[in-house]
Amino acid sequence: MSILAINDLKVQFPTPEGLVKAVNSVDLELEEGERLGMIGETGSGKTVLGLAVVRLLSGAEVEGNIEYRGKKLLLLDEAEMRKLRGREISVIFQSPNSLNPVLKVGDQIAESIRLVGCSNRQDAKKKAVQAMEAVGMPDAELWADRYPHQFSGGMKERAMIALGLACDPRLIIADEPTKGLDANIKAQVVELIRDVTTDKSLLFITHDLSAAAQICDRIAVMYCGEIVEVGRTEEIFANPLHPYTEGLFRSLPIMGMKAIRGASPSLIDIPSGCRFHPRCDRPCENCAKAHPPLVEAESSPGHLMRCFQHDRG
Amino acid sequence: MIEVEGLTRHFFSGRLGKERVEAVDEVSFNIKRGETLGLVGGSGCGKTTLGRLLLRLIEPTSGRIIFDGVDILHLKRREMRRLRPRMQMIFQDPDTSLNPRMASLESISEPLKLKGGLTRAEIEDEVSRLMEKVGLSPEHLGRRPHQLSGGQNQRVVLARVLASNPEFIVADEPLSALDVSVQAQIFGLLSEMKRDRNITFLFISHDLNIVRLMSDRVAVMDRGKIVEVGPTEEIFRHPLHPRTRELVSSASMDGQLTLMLKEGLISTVTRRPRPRMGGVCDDNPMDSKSSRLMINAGCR
Amino acid sequence: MKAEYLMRRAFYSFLAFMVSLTLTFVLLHLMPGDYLHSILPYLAEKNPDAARMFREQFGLNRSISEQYLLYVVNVVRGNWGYSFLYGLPVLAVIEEKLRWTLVILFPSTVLSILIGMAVGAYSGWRNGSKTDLSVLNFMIFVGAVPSYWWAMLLILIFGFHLNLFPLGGYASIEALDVGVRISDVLRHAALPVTALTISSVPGTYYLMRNSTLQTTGEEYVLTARSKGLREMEILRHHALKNAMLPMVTVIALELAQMIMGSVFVETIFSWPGLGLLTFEALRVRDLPLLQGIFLMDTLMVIFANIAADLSYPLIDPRVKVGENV
Amino acid sequence: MSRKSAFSAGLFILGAYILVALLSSVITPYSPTALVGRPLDGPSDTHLLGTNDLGQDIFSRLLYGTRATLIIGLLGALLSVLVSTLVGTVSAYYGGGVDEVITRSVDVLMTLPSFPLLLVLTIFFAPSIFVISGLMGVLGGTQGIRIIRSQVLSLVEANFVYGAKAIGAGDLRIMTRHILPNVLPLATVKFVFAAQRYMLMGVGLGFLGLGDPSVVDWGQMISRAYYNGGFALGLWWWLIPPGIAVTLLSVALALLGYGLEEEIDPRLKRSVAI
Repeated sequence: MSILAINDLKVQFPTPEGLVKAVNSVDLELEEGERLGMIGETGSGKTVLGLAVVRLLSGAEVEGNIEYRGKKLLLLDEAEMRKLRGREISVIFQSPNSLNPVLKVGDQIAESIRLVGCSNRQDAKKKAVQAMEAVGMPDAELWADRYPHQFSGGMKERAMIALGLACDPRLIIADEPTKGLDANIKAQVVELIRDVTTDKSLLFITHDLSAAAQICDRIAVMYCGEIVEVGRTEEIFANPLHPYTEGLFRSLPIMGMKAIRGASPSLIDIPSGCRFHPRCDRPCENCAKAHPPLVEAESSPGHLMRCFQHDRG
Repeated sequence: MIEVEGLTRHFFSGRLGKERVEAVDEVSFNIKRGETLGLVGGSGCGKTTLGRLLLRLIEPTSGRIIFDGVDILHLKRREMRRLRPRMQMIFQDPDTSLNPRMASLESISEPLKLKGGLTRAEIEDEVSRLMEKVGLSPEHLGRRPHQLSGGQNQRVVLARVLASNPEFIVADEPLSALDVSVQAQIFGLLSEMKRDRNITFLFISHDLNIVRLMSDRVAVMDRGKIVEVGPTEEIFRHPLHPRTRELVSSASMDGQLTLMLKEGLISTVTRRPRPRMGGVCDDNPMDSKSSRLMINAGCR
Repeated sequence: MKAEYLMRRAFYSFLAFMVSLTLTFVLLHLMPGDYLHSILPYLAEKNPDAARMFREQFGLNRSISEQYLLYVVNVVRGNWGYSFLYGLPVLAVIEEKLRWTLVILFPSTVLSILIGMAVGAYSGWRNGSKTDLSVLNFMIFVGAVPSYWWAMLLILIFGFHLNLFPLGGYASIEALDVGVRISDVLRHAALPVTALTISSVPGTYYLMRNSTLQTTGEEYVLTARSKGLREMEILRHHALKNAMLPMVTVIALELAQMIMGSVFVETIFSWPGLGLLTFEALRVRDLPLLQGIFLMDTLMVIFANIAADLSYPLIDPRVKVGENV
Repeated sequence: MSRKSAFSAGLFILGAYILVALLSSVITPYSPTALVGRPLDGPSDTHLLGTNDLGQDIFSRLLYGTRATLIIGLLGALLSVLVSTLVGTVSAYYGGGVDEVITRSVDVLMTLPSFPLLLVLTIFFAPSIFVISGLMGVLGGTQGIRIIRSQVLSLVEANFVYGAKAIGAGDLRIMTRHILPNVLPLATVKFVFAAQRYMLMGVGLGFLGLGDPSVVDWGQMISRAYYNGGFALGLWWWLIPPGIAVTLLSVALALLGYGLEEEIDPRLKRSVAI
């Protein structure tokens, strides 16, 4: 059974410069216990998509359907939604400023725990310390009484993860948790996320392909507000079908950094037809006219992409 | 081209400066003309400070910097200013590298105006030539930094830097604030500059995989000191200092994994028996060695 | 750290006090037509003893540097000179008036901080909403009206037309017979306190609104929302404490502003505090008194600053005592 | 009222005041100091706002009063912004000993209560509108140094300033082309708020009897009306018009200032755009 089903989701932001179409008709399903990597660059709409699920976007127009275990999230009232946040669906943000600088880290985690119904202050604090121990923080008791500015970057991210896991949620949305960390710290954080989410569902939002590969069962690639390709991790890596995904791989340092030409289009003024066609190195005449649907590739079942070229053969 | 001896800069941790203390301690190295030296290290190791010191954008506490035979620390203000265009800098965050109140045209033409002796038309010609070179179109001329994307701003920075016709460039994490695909584009421009103009680079980065592509030699920095220098491949194959080993192993982990996945050598790294809490588990999840073993096992 | 900081703070406060001392000394001695000498005859007429003491204390026949030293010693010892208007020691006059000033200054400071912060926090949290914008516009208007005009309007409406409150002074005429009663004083203080509060609430409000507004964009607020906290809980537990940080230093500055407001408000309400005293001293150009008041104001601001600095680390764990100086 | 229209309204009112100040000698029917009627006359065709206790035309005095108030406000604000911007910029840009001395002095001077100091100094120098605006400018400018300095300090550390240094730009060019344009918006906001504050203070000084005796100003008018019976006798045309005039000008400057502040601080602006 799928834990999360997104149907025809549209998110738009009205701004003085025009309507920013951040997410355009996204369909996505996440199985119970599955870990999905959402790959995209700045302005691809991946973070907006993640926050739309927990309804934490302000100033946005959200349309479509988001179903969490049969509950239509967009139809819930605010109080019901609030009950889901933290205890059923939690979010792990990129850390530097995501912890409140004037509150002790342990208290911030305990606050979450108390919301679930643990009314005793001491018990909540004890559980918070346990949560910090669970993410591999040595001397958790000591660190629980310290403030975020005393933590290093990696420690803060661990604390954020502890916070996200404190109420034992079923679904975790992690928004770029590895951004800006040094390589060796990043490796530790990636491993930690992989280990603590073994029995959970995870939506892992990132721009980092290798981090996603280490954690996720499936990967979805977003470009310009829509999903252009989704499939099993090894499929996406070994056999990328969409030219954007291919280009992304080629841009990696390890693959020699060969660039995709052109720049990501603005989300106000989205290109017609296939959104990638102005930058594609093998466009056909149809690409500029029609918008390709997200279809299953004939060669590999369960591997979906949005490109006419592969659609045909 | 560049020789550095015992370069030191201490920061007296001021009332507010506690977190930003990024000292440089007795650093010595040299870069030959046309060579690119990669400078790697974790955050806060002092690499940014070192970059700024080299161009004398901040004054060192002690040490010597010889640029093209000239001891630049003994130059007078005026002489230094005359020398400056020959050494340029590219910063990490393109959005703050340009004056927010100047349009691209102004930013790029400023070094040309300072050089003097050019007519307005000549300056405009040169600017449009530079714009084209870095892949910007004329429509970007009148835009200010906030009207451009990070990648476009970094291109404007490159055009502005090229306008000075430099021989030596300190590139301080020029790619790390950019998206993967934009990184590749800017990287292309940088290697073009290196190839076509024989520009000497100090390429500062925390990403060893990029440094490997860009540099002839690599210097590893840790807590204000350079702990290892050597030819790039040498450093990657036989890292000697523990800090270097740490950096190299986490970088190649990343790269190897991607490569193996791409070549279909391993099916997946994530699908492994999932021990529930309290269950018996052979490998300790907190041990970083386990994942490496696992990948190797998957290889066969 | 703490000791070192306190030393430094004390040193700066001392320096500030010395600067104002020196200023008053210089002004006294540079006053055209030798101010000190010119007032002596008046003083002699009113109070010959005082005149003699005055001459001795200020050492008017000695060299200027000796006079300066003497002046400093005198001030530190509490001899702030003689008021020309009252014929009494300046410090004694000020001491009495200071009490009355505090009677209205203290409640209005507390009130304006409480009101300004509460309304500002709400307004900033709901920024962009109808309530916020109308409160903002209202406060901009209230703040733009000068304090003396508020004072007059209050008298005009509540004193003159509605006859709810006395027109001025600190006690009714019956006080001559029955003594000063607290309830009577409170009735007299009501309008001045209101006037002072009204004119200083908007400043606090505006700063608190901006400060709160900026926290709404912070990532930790998003984190708090993702935990499932209620909006008001987020405001109370997460945003408020952060929003208060910049307010602490502001409050000290506010007191300096209030001193200015009190000059007008006390004058208009004939409230017998330092403000009215300032006005009287100004009218007859009683320089020693004026300078005494100035010294007293300096002391008040210095203490407010020390209080602010000491309380800052209490709410911001990132700052140890003294690091924000 | 939307913020934008509030801003325009402020600008319009300020413009009207400036016009009145410039043209007051043309549009006023009487000399503001001449005794042109019976004392304490009510409003009539000949005296739009009646006469005061000396028989001077209140309407004429009101219009003339605009001059003194605007001069004090604008001149004082201009001076103070000049002082704080110049000193703050130089101090932050060069740093080192000069900066240390300046910041320490400002630290000390900030603890002096500026209004009582202004009163004492005004008496000392004998009140005149130019002396008063000069004093306000210097005192207020000292207080503003810290704000400008911290802004410049962050600019000096900005990459683009390092970049400008690297292409060989001199200190003067960096300060005028790269730093000042980025400080200017803040300085403009400070100017408008300072103008409002000083204008109110100027009128206040007049009310306290410290106004320039050689000019007509609203503070003196209010004080005269308040103490010489306008208040007790309920002669509204004597007391109210100068009060309204001050308040309206102050509101206009406030609207202008808050509007500008939102313009330069995107965080404040965003809140209003929705």
